Amino acid sequence: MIKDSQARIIDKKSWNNYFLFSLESPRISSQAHAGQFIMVRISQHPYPLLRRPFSIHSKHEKNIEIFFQVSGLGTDLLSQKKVGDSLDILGPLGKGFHGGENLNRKEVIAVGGGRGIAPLYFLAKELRSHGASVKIFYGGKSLKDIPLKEKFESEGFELYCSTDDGSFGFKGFISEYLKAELEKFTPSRIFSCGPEEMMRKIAQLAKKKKIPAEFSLESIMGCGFGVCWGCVKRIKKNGEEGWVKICEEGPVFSSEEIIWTEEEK
Amino acid sequence: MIKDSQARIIDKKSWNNYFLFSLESPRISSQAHAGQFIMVRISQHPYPLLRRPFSIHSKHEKNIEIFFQVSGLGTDLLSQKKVGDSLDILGPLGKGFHGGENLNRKEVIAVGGGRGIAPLYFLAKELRSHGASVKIFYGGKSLKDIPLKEKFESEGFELYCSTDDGSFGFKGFISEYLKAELEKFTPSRIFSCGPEEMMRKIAQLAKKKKIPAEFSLESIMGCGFGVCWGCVKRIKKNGEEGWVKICEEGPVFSSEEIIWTEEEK
Amino acid sequence: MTDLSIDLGFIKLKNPVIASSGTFGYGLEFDPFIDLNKLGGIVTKGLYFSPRPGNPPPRLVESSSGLINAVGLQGVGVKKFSEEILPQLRQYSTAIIVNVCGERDEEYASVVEFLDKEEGISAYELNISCPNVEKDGVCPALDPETTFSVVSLVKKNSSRPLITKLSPNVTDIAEIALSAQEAGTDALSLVNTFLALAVDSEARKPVLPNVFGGLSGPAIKPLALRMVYQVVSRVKIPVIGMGGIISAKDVLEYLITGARAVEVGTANLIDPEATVKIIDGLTEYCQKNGIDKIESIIGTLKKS
Amino acid sequence: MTDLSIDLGFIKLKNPVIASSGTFGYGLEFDPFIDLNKLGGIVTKGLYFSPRPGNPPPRLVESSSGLINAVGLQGVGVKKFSEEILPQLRQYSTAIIVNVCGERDEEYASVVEFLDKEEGISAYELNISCPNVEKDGVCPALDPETTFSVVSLVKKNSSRPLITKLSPNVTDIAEIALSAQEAGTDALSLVNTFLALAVDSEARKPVLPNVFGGLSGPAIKPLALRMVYQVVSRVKIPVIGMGGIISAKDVLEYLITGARAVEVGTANLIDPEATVKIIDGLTEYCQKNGIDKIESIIGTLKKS
Ligand SMILES: Cc1cc2nc3c(=O)[nH]c(=O)nc-3n(C[C@H](O)[C@H](O)[C@H](O)COP(=O)(O)OP(=O)(O)OC[C@H]3O[C@@H](n4cnc5c(N)ncnc54)[C@H](O)[C@@H]3O)c2cc1C
Ligand SMILES: Cc1cc2nc3c(=O)[nH]c(=O)nc-3n(C[C@H](O)[C@H](O)[C@H](O)COP(=O)(O)OP(=O)(O)OC[C@H]3O[C@@H](n4cnc5c(N)ncnc54)[C@H](O)[C@@H]3O)c2cc1C
Ligand SMILES: Cc1cc2nc3c(=O)[nH]c(=O)nc-3n(C[C@H](O)[C@H](O)[C@H](O)COP(=O)(O)O)c2cc1C
Ligand SMILES: Cc1cc2nc3c(=O)[nH]c(=O)nc-3n(C[C@H](O)[C@H](O)[C@H](O)COP(=O)(O)O)c2cc1C
Ligand code: FES
Ligand code: FES
Repeated sequence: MIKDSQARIIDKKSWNNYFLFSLESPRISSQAHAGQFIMVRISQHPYPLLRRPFSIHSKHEKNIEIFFQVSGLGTDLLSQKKVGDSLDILGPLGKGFHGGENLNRKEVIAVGGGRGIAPLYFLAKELRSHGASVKIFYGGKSLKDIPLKEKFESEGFELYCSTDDGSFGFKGFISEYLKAELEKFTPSRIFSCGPEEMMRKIAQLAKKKKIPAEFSLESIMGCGFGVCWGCVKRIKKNGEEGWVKICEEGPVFSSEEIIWTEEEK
Repeated sequence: MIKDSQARIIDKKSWNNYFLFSLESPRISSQAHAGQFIMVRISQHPYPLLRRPFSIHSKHEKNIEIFFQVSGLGTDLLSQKKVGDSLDILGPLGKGFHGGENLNRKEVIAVGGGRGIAPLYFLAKELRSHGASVKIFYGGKSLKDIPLKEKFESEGFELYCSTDDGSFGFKGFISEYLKAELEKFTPSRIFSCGPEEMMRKIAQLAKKKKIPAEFSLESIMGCGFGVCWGCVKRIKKNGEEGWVKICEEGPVFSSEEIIWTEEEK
Repeated sequence: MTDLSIDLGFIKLKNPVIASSGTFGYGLEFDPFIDLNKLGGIVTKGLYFSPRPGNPPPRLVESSSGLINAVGLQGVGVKKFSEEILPQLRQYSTAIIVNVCGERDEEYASVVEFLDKEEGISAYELNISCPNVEKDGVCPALDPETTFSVVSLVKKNSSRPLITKLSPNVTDIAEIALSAQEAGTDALSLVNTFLALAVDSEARKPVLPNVFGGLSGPAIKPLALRMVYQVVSRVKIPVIGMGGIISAKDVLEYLITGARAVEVGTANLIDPEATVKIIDGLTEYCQKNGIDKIESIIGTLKKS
Repeated sequence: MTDLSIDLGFIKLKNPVIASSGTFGYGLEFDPFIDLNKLGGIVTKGLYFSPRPGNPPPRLVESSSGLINAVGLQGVGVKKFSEEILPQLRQYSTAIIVNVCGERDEEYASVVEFLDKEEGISAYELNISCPNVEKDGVCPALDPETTFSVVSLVKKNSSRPLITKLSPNVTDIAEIALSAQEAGTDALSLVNTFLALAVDSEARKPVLPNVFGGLSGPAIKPLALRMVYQVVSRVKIPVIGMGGIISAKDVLEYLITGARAVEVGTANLIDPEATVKIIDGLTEYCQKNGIDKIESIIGTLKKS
């Protein structure tokens, strides 16, 4: 865990309300693993007050990338930062994805919904470096919500896209697409990040097919490094169920560990 | 009183921590008089919360200028705005300077200290257009605190500068310089804006010499348009003394109207 | 057509948005900026029987997302108000509510008695909760008994509906609310400002000569909203909520929590168009969400 | 050499900056970021006798310049604390203060009794003021009698100095302070969080399943500072001030007002280096202003 208060934005790309920032932060980059995240300070003033968490989208030597969607005030202000500005960030935080070893020749699947695609690029590259063959399932509401399509393709990942409105790829939820494809083959692992509802459905699928699966959870975070107890989710570990800090023990958990809550709305 | 939420910054100059913004605001410009001010919204978010008041430094057709010194958070944030950004402003506010008529061939003096020089450029031009001959007394701590020197000179105003440290012009307070010069001639009016301590001394001088004088006061302003009663100063009007809203009745008052408070520190 | 109107029982408002006392002058000052006829109501600046000088400056200091004021209820007194201000205000078609102050119970009563003879007032808002008049922030609304005493006296002397404005600086605001209800108030408004201190660390003295001031603005919204929640479940009379409202969304939060109307304060200083923008925002919200009558959302907060 | 040390009577601190309970974990989590030995003290997370599950999420919601939390004192209980955490904490040379919680007076007493056998604790901070444990925000510190009862019982069972942490959600905090003093507390710390409500206007429900939460952060500073002012003039024991501190300037305001030390809370979440930066800022301030001993500025607020 490092505090880098001078992580310079060295590149910025955007697609509608999705943004990709490349940050120069050699010390964080050198320690980062797929599934870990950083906490970004949005303002030097007490408004907005708290840092915001973002997955590490990729790393390249001295740099890390974050990929985010404008979802409220903090991300809106962040999106207005310019190349050359410096960000105050903490990272790498959390434990990240686990299943990255002994994957030689194995087929694995990474399923991302919306901004949840962010950590899966880093993961896919890490998995591949461990010998796995990675299929990416990438869903969004509409074509404009799957802006990283080309990025995955150009890296040679096998890509399965879906849009809710059918504007590109499979028409429907990505979980439905996955379900259909799972009739055809069985991966040795599934990794996923996205809306909770999507992940819950994927967890059900994985369970039925007895495929080990890992999920990257989201939560409102007060600190990101385990001191406020703000970010808990219901987790079962070593037979015991309780409120577990996802910033410290997660944000990635296996399907057996997560106690999915029922849709509330 | 107009609210212009789209006053575009069309030009920006700076000298150390002094800034000159030119704002496109045709409706405010067309109504503005010397000594009036505008209230500038610093942030669209509630931090900092209140607008900040700035004198109208000059007007040119569709534009008005403000000249300000970074003195705290609000002015700091304001100074970071760029050409092309829009400001949300209210104006023209207050009543401004009074003595602008029947000045043909008369000699008048405008005395500004530090950022207090701001309204005096507009005033000097207005006075000259009424036929007066205007001498500018301009004081600052050091040479770098009298950045508008050239601007006044290039407009052909007779300029008397002082610096506390003697780095330029008369060494000492501008009020002392004025005092010395008043031994040599007697203007028909004095106008002044600057630190309260400076203005109090000038008021004493003016009183002794029986020269009518006007002062532009500062105060913390909640609204700028007379509804919060936050900006009051002790004023005597029509024989009655009381707390008077300087945003509405001022910010300019004559020496007889102002009840100067004693230095508190 | 969306119906934004609100029935408070004793008075019907065009919409739930009222401009709050002390942040809206005598109302007329906003005429250059907005159409006052669009407002649900206007609460005029706090009015004592006699003119009041108010506190020495500085009277304001900004804090994080908040404003601390110690204006101290400077004002013109009932005579000048009735002669010079009320006649102008009467011309607008919006509810005119007069914020009534007093040093003792009797002064409150005499303000109301005096104004009762004047036309064009919809209701009185009894300001028993201003924290920056007495040096230590003491006011009747800190105690159920002093609240009962002044409310019942004023009610006796008034022919008009009475809204009692409560202080947030108490342990149990519902207790004070119940006391005001028992004393006969027709409605409650809450909250007035929070007792606050700002210190100038350079000069080592309080920033405000009055020492204490009242905190308002977005900083206090979560506290004020909590108090509205605590009061609405205990009283039978309508509650007008306020504290930190700057957007239509803020108003919705108050209405959903159970306030039947709201007052907008500090926001007026920052943006003289705030009230009208908020009203437009409410219309938009209702239209988007298929809500015909805004009254239908009042008190719809689900148990979590 | 500037002397930042503070004598609280029962304990001497390196400097007046203490990390506050619940925002500093068990302290150790900050080791990667700062040198814990630099701190005046550390207050550990609220500790009940038994492990506590805490409240369901979401537990946090941001407001304007503020944070509302309803963590609900999730924690490990005294046994695990003594066995696993305390031994590590002991290695640091800073005052370790344990924040003590209880559902009833007896639980507070048993926590203290248990910990009394352990070494390496400088004092207890009695948390009788957490607003998000009971659903309606009730806690002992809302009432002088319940305060007296728990403080005197704990004092009897403790061999260590006792700091009683007060709630801001009261009409007269000095009254509660006096009651705690009478019951034998060695010092007071104030304030805990302000009872707050956040409403989700889309879902029409409270954002926090616990309904209420506690507001902290810069938004509350003017209110907390006012309470410190009200308390210091009435009590004889030292007061530790807190609420919204994010800079050395904030600390100076508290010290000048009369607090003998301060606690830094929410700022730790935003910047894990906050405490150390503040301490450096204090040194710098003293050097610039020729202050040899920071104690000399305590309570130097001039009458305005
Ligand atoms: C471990 C982790 C990794 C994340 N990685 C990414 C990422 O790579 N890219 C990305 O676009 N987003 C990511 N998020 C979500 C991102 O943090 C939120 O979108 C962001 O904090 C919202 O801030 P805001 O100020 O824009 O929105 P706000 O105005 O604060 O809130 C807008 C909405 O976002 C929700 N929200 C606020 N904070 C969070 C939060 N911490 N987590 C989830 N929802 C939140 C609010 O409840 C609200 O519904 C991640 C979240 C976590 C916990
Ligand atoms: C009618 C009027 C016209 C003004 N014209 C100009 C101008 O043309 N150029 C210029 O540089 N400045 C001008 N000022 C002063 C300017 O408004 C303040 O410097 C500014 O508001 C400070 O804001 P801040 O956020 O930077 O400082 P803050 O952080 O708010 O405060 C910094 C310091 O400035 C003081 N201050 C804050 N607000 C005001 C205020 N409204 N008036 C005076 N002092 C204040 C504070 O007490 C503090 O000491 C004018 C003030 C008034 C009342
Ligand atoms: C400058 C100022 C003056 C005020 N004067 C009065 C007043 O005269 N009478 C009164 O009842 N409340 C007064 N208040 C309190 C407001 O009416 C309102 O209760 C409070 O500001 C909270 O609302 P807000 O957060 O929307 O401002 C005043 C508030 C401010 C900021
Ligand atoms: C997330 C969080 C958890 C807290 N937990 C505790 C606690 O366990 N015990 C306690 O006495 N106070 C607790 N508090 C209150 C703080 O110690 C402090 O009193 C309060 O936050 C005000 O200070 P601040 O504005 O600097 O945060 C907590 C505050 C926060 C924000
Ligand atoms: S975000 Fe603070 S403990 Fe996880
Ligand atoms: S600034 Fe509000 S009345 Fe003058």
